Amino acid sequence: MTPALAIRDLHVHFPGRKRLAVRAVDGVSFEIAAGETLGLVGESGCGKSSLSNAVVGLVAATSGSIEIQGQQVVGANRAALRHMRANVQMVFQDPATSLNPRMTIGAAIAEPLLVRGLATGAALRLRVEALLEEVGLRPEHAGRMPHQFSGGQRQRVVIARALALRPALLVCDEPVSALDVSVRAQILNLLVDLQSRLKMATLFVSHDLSVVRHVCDQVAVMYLGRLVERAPAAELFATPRHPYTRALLASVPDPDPIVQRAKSRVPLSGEIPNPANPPPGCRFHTRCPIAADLCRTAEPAWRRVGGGDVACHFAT
Amino acid sequence: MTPVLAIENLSLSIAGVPVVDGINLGVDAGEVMALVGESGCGKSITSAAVMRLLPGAVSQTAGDIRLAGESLSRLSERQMQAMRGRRLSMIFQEPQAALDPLSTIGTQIAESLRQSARAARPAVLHMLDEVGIADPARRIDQYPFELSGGMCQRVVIAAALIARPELLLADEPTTALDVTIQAQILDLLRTLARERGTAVLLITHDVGVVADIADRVAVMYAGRIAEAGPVHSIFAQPRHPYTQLLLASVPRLSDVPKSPLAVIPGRVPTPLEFGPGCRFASRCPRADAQCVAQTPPLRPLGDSDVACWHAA
Amino acid sequence: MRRISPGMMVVLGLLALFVAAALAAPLLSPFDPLRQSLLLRLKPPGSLLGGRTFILGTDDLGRDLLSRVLFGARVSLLVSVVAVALSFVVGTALGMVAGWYRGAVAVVIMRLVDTMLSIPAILLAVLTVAVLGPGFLNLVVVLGLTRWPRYARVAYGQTLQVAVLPYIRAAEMAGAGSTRILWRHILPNIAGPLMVVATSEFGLMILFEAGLSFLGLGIQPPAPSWGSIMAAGRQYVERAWWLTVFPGACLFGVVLCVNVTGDWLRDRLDPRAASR
Amino acid sequence: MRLIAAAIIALLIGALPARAQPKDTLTVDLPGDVATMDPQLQWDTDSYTVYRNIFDNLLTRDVSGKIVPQVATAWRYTNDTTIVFDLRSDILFHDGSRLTPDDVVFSIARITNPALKSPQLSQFDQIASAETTGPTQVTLHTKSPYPALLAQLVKLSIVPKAYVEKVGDTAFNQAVIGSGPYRLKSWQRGVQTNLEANEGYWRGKPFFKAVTFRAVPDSATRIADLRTGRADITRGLTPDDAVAMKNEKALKLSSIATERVAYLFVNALSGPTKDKRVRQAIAMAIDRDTLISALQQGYAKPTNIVLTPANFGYVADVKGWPFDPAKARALIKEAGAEGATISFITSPAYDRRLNEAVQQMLEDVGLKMTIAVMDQPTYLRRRLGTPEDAGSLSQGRWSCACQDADGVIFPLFRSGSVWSKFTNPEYDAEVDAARATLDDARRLAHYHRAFEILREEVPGIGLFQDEAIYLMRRELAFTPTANEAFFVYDMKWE
Amino acid sequence: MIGHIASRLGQALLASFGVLTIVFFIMRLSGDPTLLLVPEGASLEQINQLRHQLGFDRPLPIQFAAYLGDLARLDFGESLVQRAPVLGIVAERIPYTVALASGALLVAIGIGIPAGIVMAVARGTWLERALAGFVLAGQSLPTFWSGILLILLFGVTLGWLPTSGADGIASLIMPSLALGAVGMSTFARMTRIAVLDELSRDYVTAARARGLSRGQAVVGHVLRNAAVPVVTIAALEIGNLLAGAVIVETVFAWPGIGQLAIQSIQSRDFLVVQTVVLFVSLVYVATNLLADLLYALIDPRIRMGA
Repeated sequence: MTPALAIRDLHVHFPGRKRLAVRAVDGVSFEIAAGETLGLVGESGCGKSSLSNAVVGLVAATSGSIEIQGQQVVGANRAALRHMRANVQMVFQDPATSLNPRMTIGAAIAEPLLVRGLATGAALRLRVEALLEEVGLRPEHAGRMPHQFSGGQRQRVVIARALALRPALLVCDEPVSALDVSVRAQILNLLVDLQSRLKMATLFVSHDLSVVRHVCDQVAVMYLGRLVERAPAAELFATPRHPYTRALLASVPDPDPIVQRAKSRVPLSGEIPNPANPPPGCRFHTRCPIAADLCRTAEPAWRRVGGGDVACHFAT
Repeated sequence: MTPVLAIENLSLSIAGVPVVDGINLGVDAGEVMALVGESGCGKSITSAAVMRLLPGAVSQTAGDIRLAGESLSRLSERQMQAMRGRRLSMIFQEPQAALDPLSTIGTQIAESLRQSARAARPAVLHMLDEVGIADPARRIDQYPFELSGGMCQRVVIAAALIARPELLLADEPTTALDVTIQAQILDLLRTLARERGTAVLLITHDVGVVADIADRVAVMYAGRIAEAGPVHSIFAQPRHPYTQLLLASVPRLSDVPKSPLAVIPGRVPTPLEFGPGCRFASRCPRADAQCVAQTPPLRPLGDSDVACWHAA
Repeated sequence: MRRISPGMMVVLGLLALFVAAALAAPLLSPFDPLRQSLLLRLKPPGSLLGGRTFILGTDDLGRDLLSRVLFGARVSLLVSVVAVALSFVVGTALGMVAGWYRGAVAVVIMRLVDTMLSIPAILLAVLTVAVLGPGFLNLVVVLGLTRWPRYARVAYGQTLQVAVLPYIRAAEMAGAGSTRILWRHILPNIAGPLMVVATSEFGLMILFEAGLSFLGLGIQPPAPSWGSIMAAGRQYVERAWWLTVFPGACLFGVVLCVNVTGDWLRDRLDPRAASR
Repeated sequence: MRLIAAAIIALLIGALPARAQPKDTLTVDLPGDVATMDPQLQWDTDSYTVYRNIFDNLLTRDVSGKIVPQVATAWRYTNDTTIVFDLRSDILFHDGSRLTPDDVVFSIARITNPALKSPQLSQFDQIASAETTGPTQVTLHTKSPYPALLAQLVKLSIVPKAYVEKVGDTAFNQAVIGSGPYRLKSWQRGVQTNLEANEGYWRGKPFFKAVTFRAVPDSATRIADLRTGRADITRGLTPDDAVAMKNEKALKLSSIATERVAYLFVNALSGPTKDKRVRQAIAMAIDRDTLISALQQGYAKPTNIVLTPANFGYVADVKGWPFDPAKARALIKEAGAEGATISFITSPAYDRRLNEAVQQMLEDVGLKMTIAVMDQPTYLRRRLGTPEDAGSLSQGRWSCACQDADGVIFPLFRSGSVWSKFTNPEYDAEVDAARATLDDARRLAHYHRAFEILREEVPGIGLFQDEAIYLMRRELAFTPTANEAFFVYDMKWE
Repeated sequence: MIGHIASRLGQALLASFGVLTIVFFIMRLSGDPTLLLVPEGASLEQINQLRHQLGFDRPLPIQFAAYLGDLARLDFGESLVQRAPVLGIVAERIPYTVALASGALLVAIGIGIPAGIVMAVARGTWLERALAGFVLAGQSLPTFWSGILLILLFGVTLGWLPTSGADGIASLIMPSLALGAVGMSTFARMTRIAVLDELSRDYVTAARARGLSRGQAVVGHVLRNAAVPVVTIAALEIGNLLAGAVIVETVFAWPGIGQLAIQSIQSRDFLVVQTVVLFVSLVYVATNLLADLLYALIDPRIRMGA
């Protein structure tokens, strides 16, 4: 069975200062099986947004391959891309800017169906109403403007719009990080519910490990344009193997003061290096608590450890 | 002992609409007090009221704010200016935005000292070192855009603490930062507050942050304090239904994956929708007629104070 | 929704009054604005002559000034409205296209904008009137042709800003074509700052027409516009002050009101739309 | 860049005004700057006003308009195409060299040489040749008998041959040398021209030691200059300006009927005015008296024909069409032209108020008139273009600066002329005949018949003889002339 | 930075070329000056002869090519009307134009910017409204009228200032006021917006939280940040000034290039118009480049190429 998403040796570079390309994504490969949710985790600037934008075709990949249900995105022409986009849809981070403020939410949800000629008139209206109900909104909301909704409700609208075409792959780029705590729970519940009902493959990009753990089957950790670890969620959170993964996990404050204060902190010093000029060897060595001389010169190979893969000389 | 900061019965309104309604709060020296709540609950405007930097449309309609016993509400603007930066100071959510992009960081840190950048230079260098900025001698003459977000927040903290204020207001200081950087900044804040005996009022929506560094916490909902008390008590035994639901709605690493999270139905009422009773009543699973009709007072219960008719 | 301040109500009310007066000019005018009485030239306001009262006096051909000012409002406002609409449409379309497609298209369009901006507008207008000939339509075309670059600049900048917003990406992903995106998604969202430009251009257009009238190339006689009444009355500033003061006051009032409205709209719609 | 900076500094601190001093300097405000100092190039009024004070001409006119000697002392025709001039021998150019017959011959040859591209060429191109025929004598040959020759020669300035040949045309234009009462001292383009007296002038030392001509385009500003003593005399004012200045104590007005005729051009070849009855009706619709009394405030004299009494060829006894709106209306009805649209083309150079007044008068007799104002070159292009493009009506102010009917009605109405939108073989024969003889009595007879044809056919309607209005300081003595000459030499303080 | 300036310069020259092309063809379409040059009685043959001598009977592309050829050799040609080198004619006017534009800018900036700052800082007060009325007045009166009122008041009635002409600084005052008034309101409005925009930013609150007064925050931080949009406006405003100068120069008999341009258009003195327009467009280019350099001076992010 073809995976919903297959990425091989993907590079996304941007022109940077002084002729140095910013290597936002620098040789990433992974797959998402149909119906599976993969969490892509990393700090800002690690390239996770560039990667998700490349997947949906909003930025052009420099090299490598992205296949959505077996169809190549890289190098596809305008028409092919338009066709392909029916198969992949996106939920954005900020619900405030994800909806055209001058368009009713009904029109926003109807747009994918309308411009592709999939439904018109009464059928379209019924379809929009069904989608609204699907995400927990009332059909009569269709005529309202985005500013009449709260952030959580808007994110529901955005999800309904993304679902309109019943895509094989849903890309969620930090879908809850702009939301308040209680609203975040609602949206997470909705996403989990939709996953189980619609069996969509999902690429779930987030910096928030507890959220990723909550909704994802697989997790990939990204650092400075590269994957450092990929494993089934349960395994990754139980036995993180890469020192960066461990540091990330340790940095997430647990909403329980007793647990949180009992935690041994892995001191992760310093900042993320410039992606236009990444350090040689293991890219993490400048901040790694266990870095050795080897790490400064040799790039660690991608190898299987336990149920997952990891790129660290010392991971066991 | 007089608390460093005492907010007494503070009420604020925007164009006549009450947004903060009679809140009381105290922060002691060396203590981190977290004011937690969702957006629009009035927490940020409360900190602006403490600084007396309220936007034009907001006015303080009642109450008093005392710094070490001294009423700030009665000070003239000039006297208040003399206080800001020296006796109370503030750090912000977006560190890059909180720094003037066209001035060097050294100049901006020195402003709190009311000294010229040249005279203040040794002190600024020392402070930069203290907030953990490597190579302060080079950094001091750099501009904010040359620094990462985490470093900018360190600079903002340096500017806030250089004059050794008694009170530090931290308005969502780590929201814009990555988790690894957030951990660093929270550690730094806690260390500096302890060492210097600074009282910290931490405004945040992130219960994880509260759990990490706060000593005491006040949970705010729709302009009122729902519950306040020591962090351990509140997290261990939240008594207000809002606090309970809020804590339960946060996904934890220890949860069962994909299990439904607790959800607060409905949405936060806007100030125009405030009724006479408990403002959480419309969303509260335990609400009854009394809750709708009468405002529950904040009353002591165990270690905490709770504003709920049904809390026990 | 913020409420409208009382001061602003006065301004908007005044503006409505001007528009109403212009629309109702045939009803309000005591006399035919074109009817001359060479023997009643330059009579001061309030003159009662031959059983007729000239409330604002008469002009240098003995026409009733009040009627001319009322009908002049029609011409002046219409010239401005149409000229603003035309330059708005042309400039916005080009600016949006440049901002959306970027690359070579943007270079060509924005260089053209620079080109147009670096030719003094009044010289271009005089030349174009010479080529096209005079007349209301041509005047409006001239104003539209010379003023569109201002809208293009703003539309370009705004489009660049809006084009990267998630809802535009969402529209792309929905499969919407460029035309639909520009028309349904970008235009409604950049209209605010463009309206602000339009309001400040509106006043300038009235003045521009006045300037062309001064050079003798504005609205064709005998039709009155405020600018042409003033240009003609300028020769009599001392002898017949009313010829310039009344239309001048109207012009001042309208331009002031429109500008105040523009500033108000700007504060209301888009505090960041600082630069043109 | 440094030059510009230096110039700005000089502008700001130097060049301080020579304000209201004992006044041996006369300051004149003109509407425009001198276009060319070279008298053989541009001859627009402002340029002519300035350089005419620097140069002597072969002939000139006295205050009454009679052609009198200047460089030439006497002249005689030896046959119909040959004329001999005797010249003065005591005239020196400003550089001290003597004005000789060679300079006169050179001046004629120069202005008639197409290579100079002189705009004045067509006024002199009837001259076939000129030669020196004695130490103080020059002989001119014309291509055919040319009655207007002397009138044209009034405009011929004599330039110094040796100097022009030495420095070339371009340099001469920048630094002209003449033999006139004033010499060019400095010329700040666009600002002002400063002349100083030629103390050795052959007619005697000029009264004013210096003259400054300033370029002030706006008449309101010129008036303000006069009122504040910044200028001593100005021209180019409207009758309304004049009326407003009547009570200024320090100033006085002076006006004179000029050879400039205000007329309406009527297109006889195209549009509604192709019908003679419509043309006649228009002539009857115009209320000349009101135009003169109300618009011109009396600063004009009525004329029935397209010519002023200041011109040779004026015939007083050709009666015009009377003002008769009822008859005009009837005639228009008869022609079936009620409500026909008369297109009136004009430019900002012509009095707007007159246009609008005419519009009213035509509408009063049942016609519709639209006015199209275009800039002067566009107006000329249409007016001189095809009859279809020339509009039905337009206002004109015609002066040939020759005070002869030949310079007015020949170009205006003779078939084939660019201005004419009228064909009438009888009329053509009359004006051709008037041009081919030197006999004044015969010429007058031809013109009489020509004007009778024009009266009947109405290809143009004479409105009034325009007056030139001057505003000056009360103590300035100045007598204006019909040809709008501006001789500073003839002015003085009283 | 240097690369950026070079590319801007290249684009700007392209724009100047565009200006030349547009003006050349519009001017030619509007008719040639032959009819203005001949005396009133000239015949058709005489007119055509002069037109031929002047070269206006050649096809437009050939005339344009010839013009560009001359221009490439820095030969600006000779004025048809003044019979003098065009470059000299235009150059003589430039000092006056520069003086007038500087005076007007001084008025516009000297009054406009402080007014704008005060309006922003005093937002919502009577002071703002009063200033707004004053400032907008500058943009609401036709200059041909306000100019003559100025002359009558200061020149004729009070006798303080010369009524016309260009001698000395005194004669620069009124034209500068009349011309600067329009720019002044633009500056004031833009400064107000820019300052308001900056005042709403976090760093202002942060500076005040450090104990700076509102005034100190404005002077110490806001103004520099607000300067960037204001500099942009200033650069654009230079072009507007030169355009507005046409009428002001006519009213005050100020011998700048605005008056020269309009007179040359009216006399179809093609080469003069083209040279003036070229000059104006080069000034526009230069001021915009200057603005670019100023940005770098103001903003370290641009200076350091971030």
